[in-house]
Amino acid sequence: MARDLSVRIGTLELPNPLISASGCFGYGLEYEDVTDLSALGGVCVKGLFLTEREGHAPPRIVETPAGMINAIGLQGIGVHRFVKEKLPLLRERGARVFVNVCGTTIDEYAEVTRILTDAGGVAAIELNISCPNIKEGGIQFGCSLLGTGQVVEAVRKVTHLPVIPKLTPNVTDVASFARAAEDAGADAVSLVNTFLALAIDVETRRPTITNVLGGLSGPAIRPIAVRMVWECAREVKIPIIGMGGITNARDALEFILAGATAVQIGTANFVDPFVWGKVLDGIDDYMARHQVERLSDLIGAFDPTPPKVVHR
Amino acid sequence: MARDLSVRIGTLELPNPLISASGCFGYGLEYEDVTDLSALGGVCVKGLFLTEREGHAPPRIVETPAGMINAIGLQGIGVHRFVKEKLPLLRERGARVFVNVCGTTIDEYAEVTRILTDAGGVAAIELNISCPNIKEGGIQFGCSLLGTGQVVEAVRKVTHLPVIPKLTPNVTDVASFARAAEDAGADAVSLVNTFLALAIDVETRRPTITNVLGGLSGPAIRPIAVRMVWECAREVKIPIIGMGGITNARDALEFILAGATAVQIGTANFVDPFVWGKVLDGIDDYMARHQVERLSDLIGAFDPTPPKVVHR
Amino acid sequence: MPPLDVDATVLENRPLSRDYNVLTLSAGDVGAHTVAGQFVMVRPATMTDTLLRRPFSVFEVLRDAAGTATAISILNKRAGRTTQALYDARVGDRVATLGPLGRAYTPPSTGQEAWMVAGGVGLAPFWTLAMRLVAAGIPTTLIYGARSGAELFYLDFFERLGVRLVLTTEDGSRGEHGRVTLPLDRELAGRDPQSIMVYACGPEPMLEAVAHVATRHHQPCEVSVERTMGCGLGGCYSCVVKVQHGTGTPHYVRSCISGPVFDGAEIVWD
Amino acid sequence: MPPLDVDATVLENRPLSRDYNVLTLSAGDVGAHTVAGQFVMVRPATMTDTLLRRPFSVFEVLRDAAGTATAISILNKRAGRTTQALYDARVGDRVATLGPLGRAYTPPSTGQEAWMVAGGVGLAPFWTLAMRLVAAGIPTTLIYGARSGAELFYLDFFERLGVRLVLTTEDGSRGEHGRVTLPLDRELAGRDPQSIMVYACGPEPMLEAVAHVATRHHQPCEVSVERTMGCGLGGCYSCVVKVQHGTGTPHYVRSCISGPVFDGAEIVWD
Ligand SMILES: Cc1cc2nc3c(=O)[nH]c(=O)nc-3n(C[C@H](O)[C@H](O)[C@H](O)COP(=O)(O)OP(=O)(O)OC[C@H]3O[C@@H](n4cnc5c(N)ncnc54)[C@H](O)[C@@H]3O)c2cc1C
Ligand SMILES: Cc1cc2nc3c(=O)[nH]c(=O)nc-3n(C[C@H](O)[C@H](O)[C@H](O)COP(=O)(O)OP(=O)(O)OC[C@H]3O[C@@H](n4cnc5c(N)ncnc54)[C@H](O)[C@@H]3O)c2cc1C
Ligand SMILES: Cc1cc2nc3c(=O)[nH]c(=O)nc-3n(C[C@H](O)[C@H](O)[C@H](O)COP(=O)(O)O)c2cc1C
Ligand SMILES: Cc1cc2nc3c(=O)[nH]c(=O)nc-3n(C[C@H](O)[C@H](O)[C@H](O)COP(=O)(O)O)c2cc1C
Ligand code: FES
Ligand code: FES
Repeated sequence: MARDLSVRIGTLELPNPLISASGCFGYGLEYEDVTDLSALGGVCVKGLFLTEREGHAPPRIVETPAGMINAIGLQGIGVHRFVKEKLPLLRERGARVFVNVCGTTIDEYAEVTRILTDAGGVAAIELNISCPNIKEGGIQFGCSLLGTGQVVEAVRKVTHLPVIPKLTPNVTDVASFARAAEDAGADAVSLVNTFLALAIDVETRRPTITNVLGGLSGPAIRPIAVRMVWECAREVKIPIIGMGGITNARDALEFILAGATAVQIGTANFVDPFVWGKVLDGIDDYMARHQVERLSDLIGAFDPTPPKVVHR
Repeated sequence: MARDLSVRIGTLELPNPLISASGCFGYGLEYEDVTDLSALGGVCVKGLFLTEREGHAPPRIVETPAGMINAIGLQGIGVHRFVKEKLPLLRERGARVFVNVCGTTIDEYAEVTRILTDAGGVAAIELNISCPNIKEGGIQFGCSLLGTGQVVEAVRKVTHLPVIPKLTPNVTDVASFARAAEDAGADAVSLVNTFLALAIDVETRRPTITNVLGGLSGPAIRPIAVRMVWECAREVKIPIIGMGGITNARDALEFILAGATAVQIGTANFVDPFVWGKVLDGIDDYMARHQVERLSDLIGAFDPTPPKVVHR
Repeated sequence: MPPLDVDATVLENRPLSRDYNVLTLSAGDVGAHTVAGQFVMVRPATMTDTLLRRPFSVFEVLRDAAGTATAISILNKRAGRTTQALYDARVGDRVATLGPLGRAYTPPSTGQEAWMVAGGVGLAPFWTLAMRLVAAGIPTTLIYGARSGAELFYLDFFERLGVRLVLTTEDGSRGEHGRVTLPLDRELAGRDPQSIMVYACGPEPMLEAVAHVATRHHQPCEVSVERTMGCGLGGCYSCVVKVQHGTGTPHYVRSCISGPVFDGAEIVWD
Repeated sequence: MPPLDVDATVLENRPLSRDYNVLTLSAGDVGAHTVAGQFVMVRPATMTDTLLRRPFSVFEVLRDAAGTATAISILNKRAGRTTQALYDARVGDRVATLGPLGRAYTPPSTGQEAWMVAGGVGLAPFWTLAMRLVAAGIPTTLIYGARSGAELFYLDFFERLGVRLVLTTEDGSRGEHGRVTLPLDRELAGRDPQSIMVYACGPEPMLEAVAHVATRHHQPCEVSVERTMGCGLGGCYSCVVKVQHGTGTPHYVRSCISGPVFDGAEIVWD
């Protein structure tokens, strides 16, 4: 590709804007058979606490129209095992590793971040303050402007790595959370995490998943997510990592035009693990057709004046 | 049908729980060729201000995965013409008429309600404090607990009809709005209105609809809407009218089990104007299979204990 | 006649070109009550990711020997997801077909000729209209433009029916080089006012131009607009077009029930 | 072998009963590398409202005269939307087919017999397993239960292969009346410990019962579990099953990569 697809998030340069969404790509290594991990802009791994977690009892997912609800409950190997077992392999594969950091307290966020920073080889810290599925999973911080600022500040103190709080869409005014994050020293924000949702099995009158509530992801939520990215882009100067229902190049470009510097792909990766190359090719093709040399010229290029419509 | 599908909303008794969603069924009369209006639980007509409104320039809708975004902009004939031209015909047809009342001020809500109350023949007042598409369309009240209470109180004073504020889902804690409405004297709440959303035409980098932002409806939002209805049902005692992406009996029952006394069908009516009979038959069939004599026994019958799963 | 919703079967899929095909649907009951200019809202059952139906003019009404309508066809042009699915449809596939819907073309007044002006897929309503006009003994002309000669379809049919053909193509590969408004404007010159009823269907810029030409020559003109439609029944207010009666205030009216056929002079073109 | 994603075409759809069919997919490359017990994740292209793929055991691997795999089939049972679409699929339809995935059955140790225990659609992995076992000269038994005799499929095939058949039906219409665990329990009695490798596939209550019976008779047992799978590749953690090694702490492991085949004694049944 002659065109320049690279983007910058703080001091971090990514060869392209495509990052795997946390919780949708395991620890990355699960996919090395089907994807060259170094070819992705970044690999964001499953949410990590200080210690191992078992997660919720199955069933953990249920499909809904153009989407799915999940309540995995952040099953994970904890930061120590991650640093020992996964990080060296990910580095070897040339992946730019984003770690989705979870915590039940502000101290835990800071401690997990410190361990990852000390370990070396991590590209960025994504702060999961928005997981809707577990009570002690950080959503208490993500739903409060004060809490959001406090987590970011605490983490900011212990790392030089880019700090990227991940915002929840389950709030009235997401842009104010982006602003709180920026004010507290975040290098970027990512959004959206999933929408709190419920699917009832009417035959049994019971929940479809054990945790009752879960998070809605997939194409269904894309129009809401794009709106939120646009709102945040108008509110803050720091880069935005956009996600929610991206399945192809068109969808990715929608987020980029709305103001996202990079995008994450989650659910679509389940449907098609080869989605990465297809989206990248599609973006390149779009740039060729529109004679865009640098992808960064497309960031925020959405023009909100009314469409010129030719009613056929 | 031997089974009893009737439900009560305040003093109002409906023969069945199916109501057309506002803005999705014109003034009802558009559908009299295909549906017996008196066979519906209720007909909720398009949002009405005191005066006529032209609405937004087209294009006004765009389809999205399992949903659609609309920004009609509340085009409507105003309450006076409605009372003169539509209401008598609706009464003649035996429809139980819900009027979706809009306002740019609290006084306008009260005045429109007063006119409708004086006219007679209206079954209930639904207060549209949640239209995301126009700045002066009431969303300023729907996004504030205080505003919600004030509109309900003002309208409560001028009518004996059931007052049903329609809540927006674009808030952090919808149940607190249900509580504010209940405290202010509402007879019921209805939810959800549409989710604020954006779809960009990446080829032109312009919005797909003239108003830029619009409201997302359809099956895509159902899992979020069901969650919100369940949250409200646990918070308030007044009846809840649930909606958001209902397309069949299963979907309607999901809302009812979550705690809705009645349900509205919007977008699905566009896809299939004969949906009403199908949903009604499906509910009746469900009741037969589950030996439920009275539909009201199903309201809130959701049991949130984990599912008993037989992994096949 | 209230519209019917028929779970129709694809009886035939006749490809006409890379973009066009004619799809025959077992919706005879819909066809039996269709008047030229009306449309159906369809939704193929075998589609991955669309929700709403899409509007299509009723193209042919197929009849058995006794004259009973047995099926309809639609002239389909690939433009997006539904039209792609309809292009790819196979015999036996199901297509939910709701109709007939909307306002039909008004017949010409006594003594008037009928001129049908079609741009591209805008040919669609003119099969049924031509049948009706010819049956009524009205002298009928079809002014029909397309990108190229290869996209001028059903010429034999109209010729056999005795319709006078005037063709244009954008690339000059057949008929006159250019747009339909060129021959329309030229041939209307010098005709008696009110002597020709002009019917137009095609892209809106063409409709606007045709309405303009017709008005300039003092001929009545009906155009069939194509707005994005959510429901086709007046329920959603998505399909509005701005209309002005005489010197009144312009208003948005729903093109699915007040149209799709409108008096060309009444439309306020954006 | 990394999994392949093949845009496969339906080559044949053989209905077996009101609920069962066998669908042949042009995914020979997937078949070429499939080991008995592995699965594919499929998604029919012509479906209205599902997003995620669904897991299916590879049933047959079809080969040409030279032995090259040309296609695979899946044994499909209607349970919901995807399986309904696969039941209704027509020749020429496309089905995205990702595989082979997951852990295969372990071959028996030297001197062991192989007993395959199938419940209903749990027959699916045993076509390929039987081929493999018979080719290796291992005495093989299929204990196969279904609701009724009409739902016992492919008996000829297994017979021709020289597999000993033990049949049960819930309604007693063929074979023994009752569940597969009845003959299994009876026939295992008195056999030397570790002399029979038991393979099971079917509903989880059956798997649990089979594992229990096998353990009681000191026979090794592998079961293939069927959890809801979002991805099939270890990405989503939806498909977990609780596993306990020896006396260690039970942990949730992903059945799509650590399974679907597990040592029956290690699963902690909920
Ligand atoms: C009364 C009437 C009669 C008609 N008769 C006919 C007929 O006889 N034959 C015929 O072929 N057509 C006819 N049409 C037009 C036909 O309805 C449209 O071509 C059809 O609705 C397109 O649907 P689709 O699913 O194929 O396209 P869609 O996938 O909906 O896309 C349509 C167009 O809009 C664009 N688009 C859609 N969504 C987006 C988005 N989110 N962002 C950017 N762009 C978007 C697409 O790129 C495409 O160009 C008629 C229309 C009307 C109103
Ligand atoms: C490794 C593995 C191998 C398999 N091999 C085979 C095989 O060879 N052959 C075979 O036929 N099957 C096999 N299965 C099972 C098969 O994957 C499932 O039957 C299939 O996924 C069902 O998909 P569906 O779209 O048809 O059903 P869905 O529509 O997803 O529904 C499945 C069931 O869940 C219920 N359900 C789904 N969503 C909801 C909801 N929101 N509320 C309430 N209930 C709901 C449905 O009612 C239905 O009973 C296998 C499974 C695994 C894990
Ligand atoms: C199965 C699953 C697990 C997820 N786990 C996490 C997680 O551990 N941490 C996190 O921040 N987000 C998690 N998410 C949210 C995704 O990262 C992403 O924000 C969301 O799914 C929206 O993107 P999508 O529509 O492309 O999937 C998870 C999503 C899914 C579907
Ligand atoms: C085209 C359209 C117009 C609408 N107009 C109104 C309206 O005038 N007043 C209102 O309260 N809600 C309006 N709504 C919202 C619906 O009444 C309903 O709350 C929402 O669409 C969710 O239900 P559904 O998914 O069944 O459509 C409109 C929705 C659509 C799609
Ligand atoms: S298409 Fe819905 S009102 Fe015209
Ligand atoms: S199915 Fe996704 S991890 Fe197993």
